Amino acid sequence: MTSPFRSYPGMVGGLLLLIVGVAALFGPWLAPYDPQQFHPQVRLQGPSAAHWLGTDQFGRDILSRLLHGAPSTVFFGIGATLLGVAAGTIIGVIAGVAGRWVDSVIMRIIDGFLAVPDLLFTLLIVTILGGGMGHAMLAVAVAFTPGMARIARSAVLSIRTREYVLAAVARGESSVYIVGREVMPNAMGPIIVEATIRVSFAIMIGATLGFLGLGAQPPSTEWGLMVAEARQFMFRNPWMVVVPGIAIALAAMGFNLFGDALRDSLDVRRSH
Amino acid sequence: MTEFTVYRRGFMVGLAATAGILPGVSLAQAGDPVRGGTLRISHSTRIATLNVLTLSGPAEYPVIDMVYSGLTRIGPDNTPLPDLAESWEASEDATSFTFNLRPGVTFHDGSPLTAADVVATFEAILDPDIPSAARAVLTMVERIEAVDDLTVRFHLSTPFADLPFSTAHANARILSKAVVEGDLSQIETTANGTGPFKLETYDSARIVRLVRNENYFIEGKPYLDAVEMHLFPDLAAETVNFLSGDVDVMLNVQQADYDRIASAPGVNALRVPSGRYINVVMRQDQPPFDDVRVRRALAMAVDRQLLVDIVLEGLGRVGNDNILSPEFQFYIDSPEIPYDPAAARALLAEAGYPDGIDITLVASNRPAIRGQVAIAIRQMAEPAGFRINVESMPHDTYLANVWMQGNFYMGYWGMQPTEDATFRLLLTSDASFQDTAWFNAEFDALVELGQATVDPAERARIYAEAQELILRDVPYIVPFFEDVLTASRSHVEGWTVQPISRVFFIEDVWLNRS
Amino acid sequence: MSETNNQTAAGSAGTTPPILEVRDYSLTYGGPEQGVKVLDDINLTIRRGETLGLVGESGSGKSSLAWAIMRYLPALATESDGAILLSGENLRSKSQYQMLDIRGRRIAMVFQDPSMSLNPTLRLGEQLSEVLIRHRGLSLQQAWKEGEAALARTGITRPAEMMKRYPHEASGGEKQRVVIATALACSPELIIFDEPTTALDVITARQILQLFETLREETDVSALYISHDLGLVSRIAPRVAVIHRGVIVEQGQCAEVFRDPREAYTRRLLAALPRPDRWLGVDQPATGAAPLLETQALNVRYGGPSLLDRITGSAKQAVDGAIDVALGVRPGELLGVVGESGSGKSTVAKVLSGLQDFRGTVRFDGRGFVRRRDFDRRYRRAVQVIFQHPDSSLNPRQTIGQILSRPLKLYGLVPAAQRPAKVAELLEKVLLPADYARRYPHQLSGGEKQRVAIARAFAAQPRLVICDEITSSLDVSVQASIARLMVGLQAETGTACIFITHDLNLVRQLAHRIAVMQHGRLVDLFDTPDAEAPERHPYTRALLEAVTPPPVVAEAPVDDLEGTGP
Amino acid sequence: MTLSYLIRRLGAVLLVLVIVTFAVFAVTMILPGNAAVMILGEYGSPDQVAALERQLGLDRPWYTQYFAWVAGMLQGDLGTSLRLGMPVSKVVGDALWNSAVLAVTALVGVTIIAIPLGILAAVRRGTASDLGIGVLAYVGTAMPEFVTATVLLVLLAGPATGLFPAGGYVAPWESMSGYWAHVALPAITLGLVMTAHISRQVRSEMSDVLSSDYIRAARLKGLHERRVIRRHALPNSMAPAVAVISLDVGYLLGGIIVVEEIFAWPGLGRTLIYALENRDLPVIQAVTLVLAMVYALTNLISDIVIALLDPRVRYD
Repeated sequence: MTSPFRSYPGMVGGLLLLIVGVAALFGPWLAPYDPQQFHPQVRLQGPSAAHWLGTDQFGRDILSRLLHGAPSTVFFGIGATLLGVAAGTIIGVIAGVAGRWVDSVIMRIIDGFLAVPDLLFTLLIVTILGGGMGHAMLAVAVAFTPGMARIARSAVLSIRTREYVLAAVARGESSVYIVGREVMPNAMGPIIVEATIRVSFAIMIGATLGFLGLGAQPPSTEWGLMVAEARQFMFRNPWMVVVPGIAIALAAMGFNLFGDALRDSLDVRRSH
Repeated sequence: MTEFTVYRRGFMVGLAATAGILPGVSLAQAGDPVRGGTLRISHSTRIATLNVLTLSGPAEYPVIDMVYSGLTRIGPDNTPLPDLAESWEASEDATSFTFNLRPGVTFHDGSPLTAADVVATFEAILDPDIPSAARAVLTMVERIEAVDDLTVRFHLSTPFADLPFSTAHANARILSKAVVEGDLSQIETTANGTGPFKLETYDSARIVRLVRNENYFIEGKPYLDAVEMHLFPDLAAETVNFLSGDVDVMLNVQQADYDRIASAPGVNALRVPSGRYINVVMRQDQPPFDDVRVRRALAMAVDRQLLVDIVLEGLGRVGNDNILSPEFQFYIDSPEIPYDPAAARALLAEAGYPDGIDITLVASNRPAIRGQVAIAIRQMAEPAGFRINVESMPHDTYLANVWMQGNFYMGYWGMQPTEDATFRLLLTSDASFQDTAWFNAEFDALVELGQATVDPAERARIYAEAQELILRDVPYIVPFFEDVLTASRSHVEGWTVQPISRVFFIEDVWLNRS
Repeated sequence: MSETNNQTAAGSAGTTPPILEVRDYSLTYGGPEQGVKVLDDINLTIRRGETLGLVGESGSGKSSLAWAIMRYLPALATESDGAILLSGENLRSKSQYQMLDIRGRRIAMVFQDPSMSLNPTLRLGEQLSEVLIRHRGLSLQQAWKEGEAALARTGITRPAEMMKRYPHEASGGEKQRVVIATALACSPELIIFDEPTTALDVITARQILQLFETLREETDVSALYISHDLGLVSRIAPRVAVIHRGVIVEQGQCAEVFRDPREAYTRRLLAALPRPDRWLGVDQPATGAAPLLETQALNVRYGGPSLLDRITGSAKQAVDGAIDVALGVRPGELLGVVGESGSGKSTVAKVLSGLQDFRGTVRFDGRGFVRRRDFDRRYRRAVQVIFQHPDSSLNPRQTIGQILSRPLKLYGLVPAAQRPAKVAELLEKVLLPADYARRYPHQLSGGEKQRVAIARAFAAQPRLVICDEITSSLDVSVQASIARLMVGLQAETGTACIFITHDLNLVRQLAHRIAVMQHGRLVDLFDTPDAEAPERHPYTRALLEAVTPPPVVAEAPVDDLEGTGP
Repeated sequence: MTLSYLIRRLGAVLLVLVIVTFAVFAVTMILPGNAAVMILGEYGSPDQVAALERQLGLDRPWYTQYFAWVAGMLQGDLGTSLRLGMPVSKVVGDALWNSAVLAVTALVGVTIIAIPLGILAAVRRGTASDLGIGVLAYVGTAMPEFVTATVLLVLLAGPATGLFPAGGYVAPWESMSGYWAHVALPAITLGLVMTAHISRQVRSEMSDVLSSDYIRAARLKGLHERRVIRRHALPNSMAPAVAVISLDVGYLLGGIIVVEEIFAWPGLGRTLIYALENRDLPVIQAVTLVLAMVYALTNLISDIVIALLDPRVRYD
């Protein structure tokens, strides 16, 4: 494995992640204003010295809202992915390790869920749960689970036939040891890669749910919601749409690029 | 480029039956109406049903207003006008009303309109097994009687002076007897009315197309050959589409877009003051709103002018917690409630909350204005000690979980035709949507009395007293009244909307292509 | 063919130039400064009708030379001065466009693995005839007919039918015949063979070699034959060049080079060649002893038609991995198991190491096992397995120390405190430095990894070790040292061993007895000295005939220098 | 491809559908609120809601509703939309048809554009065009549809340019020019992400193919690069491309939900959102089923196409 930062995609992705990460971790302290503070005199303004990225319909500072929205947006993506990856990995590993009918049954059910498009699945779940950030996160996690289970399973299956695993079986190792020490550490590569890329999907789905009114709710500063609220004013102050829109795209792109670079660096065949 | 603002108030309302042609409401009528053409109207909410008995969608009303007629119809001056009924008389005590039907009216399928159809329709409305929205304003009707083929008499259990308003209820349009007695579910998707237009295409996902009713009972009308209702679920897309000239009329304009649309070339933007309002629901059977001082404190912590300025973009009027707007005949001017967070804080302390209150305000996300007002109130009320956590949610979740159940949420109501209907909708103890737990026997008695009183002066006194009670107890915070906004291309003549947004007079609209 | 023998400066005397001459040629990958020099000052010559063998191990630069001749080099390759002359024309001065007319017409190439070098989605006929269309301007019909004829010449019995097949519908030998027919189609001046038999089974490889010899005689084509196998090259090429780390260390007539290798590297290569006449193994154990391990009527069946397949009549056949295999290993004995791929030899290994369900009985040390799950930890400790691929038999996330301590801990052999010392001891036994315990597998060479795998097996103090093709993915010189190491450990510990391989020459040096498997059956079992006895099974005889008897050479010093490579 | 394989695949599709129906029914049963509340909205008084519940049959116990639904399903009757009062088959059928028009347009456009782009990038690996396509691909995959759609609306449909209508639907058989004008923006929005994704995948597949031994062998036969690419490389990268496209159909089915909402396209996506908002159970069930079925069938078809493209692939 070479460092993923060696390649241009990795470098650009890493840089984007750094920016997004700083915003997510320190955004609220970097923000020049209270993100909810009204400034009725300067509504719907473009960038100015006082408000670097302009103001929204209530005269709230867009930069401050963007910075405050970074944690919820980014951690939404990461949280949803982590939950989905954890659940999916457990299911996939069980299927991959157990084999036989357990595998068949689990995979048939997984196939069933995979037949429902992600966004549709998320919508169904979020409607049951009733909207809101936490519920949306859970819904995205649930929607990710079958796909991750499939990936985890195939990672496990590809590792399971490696000779060092066969060696462990031949040695008479316990299943727990084989899964925990021989299979999982080596199967984690593709799972981590997939998870990194999926963070970008999660961010986009989260933003989309916000846009559809099912995700984050006002007065949250989540970026998708910012775009949704701004659409009404997009002709009066395009910055309101453009700024959070670009922020979402950059965050998603960062995870995407970095995930690809990570994959390339793990996969010797494609790293040349 | 032209902007019209229509202000009307205080017109005489009574039992006077004005026969004849409806007054033209167009303001910039240039020359004589010309026949022909198709009017394309865009709207952003779905026409989900044509069920005239239950529908309530903003875009559904114009459709049934074109397809169906009622006995009476609310006119632009907020008075009942003749529609299928040429004239009507009330008994002295206002317990019996006789409506004289227009002769020679036929349904779209060619069958003649008779008193039997009217009776069947109102009996269906009153049938508790048939969902119908108009029942709430007709509860006092005991019996409907077909005196002869063209005469219908309503017998009331209690005196009710506003019955011609009730018969003008948008959901009380006349169906044919055959339809009522047949499979009623067919009115969901088909329509056989007596209105100026006939239903041609109904595709709820896309377009509803209506064509001229050649046999409309007013000679020469309608002017248009056809009307198309185009659905645009995305507001931004709808605005763009209207501005690029692909439709003739934009049914509802958002406040945010109004200035831009009004200043666009070739566009007439229309702004009609209305009694449409946001109300902050505060349940009074539990703390903290069980104490009127808390409600008053919150009322003082709301900067109403700022709300009008930034949420309504100035397109509305400040409200002072009276749910009646100045359009109502018996409205009383209520004193202005100034924004005074310091006084509010003091009042809150006096009510036993010196450290302020933490509370969650729920707002449905539809329309967006609910959330916007909630967020603004959160900011305004903060210095007064109200630490409000705004919880916005999808409308369906709100309907299922909060509406009529929560203790602090944003309501949003359209204008009702009468004081009585307004009070009975929300405020009387047996109101249809009693969501405040404000039970006031004195108020109930006043409303009962007002309903039975015919003399306008007496009614004015009674309703004034009722309004005083509302202002005293602050069952709701009503921060503003929203103007109704619409827009048309400048070649559209006669397009207008009413404060209550239920009747449209599209038969008067014509296209000036010259 | 009338040229005079002009040993050194070909073409200088106005005679016909040699077909191929490479002169002072060097090649670097990467920049000229920090790049890796893959070819250094190469000089070689091939005359008309001549075959030159080019021998080297992996990474020696032998394939790079082939690419250089074909003018098919990656962008980051930097060439120094020097010339590559084809019939006197310098190919280095040709543009890539001009090379298009040379490739396939004047120089053709045959690759190692026909299943990789044939396009899986095109019919074999198209892949053959397109060369004729391209270079000889034939019409499609003409090319197709010509292609059939070319296939017939390569010994394909039904060429017309073969033309219509896709690569996956042909056997490995048939595919390689198609590739050879394609290479010969335009009567090129030179054919480069890049390990054309390595991916094939022994007997098929033998047939391909015979075909090569026949065709060479028929067409009088010149050939550069690249291989890692000195023995094989010695059989088909009169002259040989030995390449090591980009340098041709020795070049000359085969007989001379073999008889008197001048360079240490050549000597080492020669010494590494397995030759059946030189015994490496331990002494024959007592023949009368009861078998340590025995299989009775061992059967393994893979797959099979499902119920639905049977209903719909799908022809899905079960594959027999092993049929009624009865084997025995005596204590201290080394039993060789040979066979081609798919013969069932690895299936037997899997059964004995408890990785495969089976029917039948396995007896070990007086205990009987009839199901895979019967194999308990006691059995598993006593029977250890070493796999073919050193790259995948060590967990890449564990250090060598962790890997080696695991059996010690699992079987409770050594208390935790003494394990590091024991690991060091094990490493020493397999001739690796003790500080390798801290390394990860990817920091080791292939041979070193295989040593670790061997150490891991012996850490369990087993009574039987199953070696499943443990040398076949290693370079020749490394193979020999691994084999010697195994034998040394066996001598030291008295462990019995089942040594599975396809290399008959190697196994005859090591095994006391040899079992031959074909199509899942054990077809022959004999004491090694009886290998060439007339009563051998025909298949055994075919296998023996197929392997090249290595040339007789002087004894070379045995110095284990593998692992010091780049 | 054997009969047994086809039967098994169809069986799997059927099983998937059964699982989906169960899941959907369970899901819709847990949804808070019911259609009666949603239909009447804030003007629905309790007695009206009760009347409507009776009329819609929502007052029956859940198992009765369930068995009624299953029984209807088995007879091919999807029921009546609670909100729209029309047969579900009509509501969903119309929407499916409309969505198909959009999806097929987008898919065909994407296929025509993305595959050549990917191939170009792979063939010109490391050049400016490769970099350009790569950057485009990354930007494209990172833009949520609603952002793309908004930008397109502002740029191309706004009064400033007015090149396209801002929304609405015209079927190709009604007016071809109208159809093109209306389908352009939603199809571009949907297509952008897919073009990005597919071209990236095709590039990577094509790069693998181009670095394979048989391509090297073909080049060393002296074949012209054009023939190497067209005859040797392309067929081998097409099968993976088809697989990628069929996977992206899953994305497409999700993407239309947002795009249809923004561009007023009366398809399945909008029908679904509307049904969800109104707790219109029969419609939710039908739309989910249809989407799942389309997806499952797409995968089956893609497998068949792959088998046709690649002689090695045999299903049994």
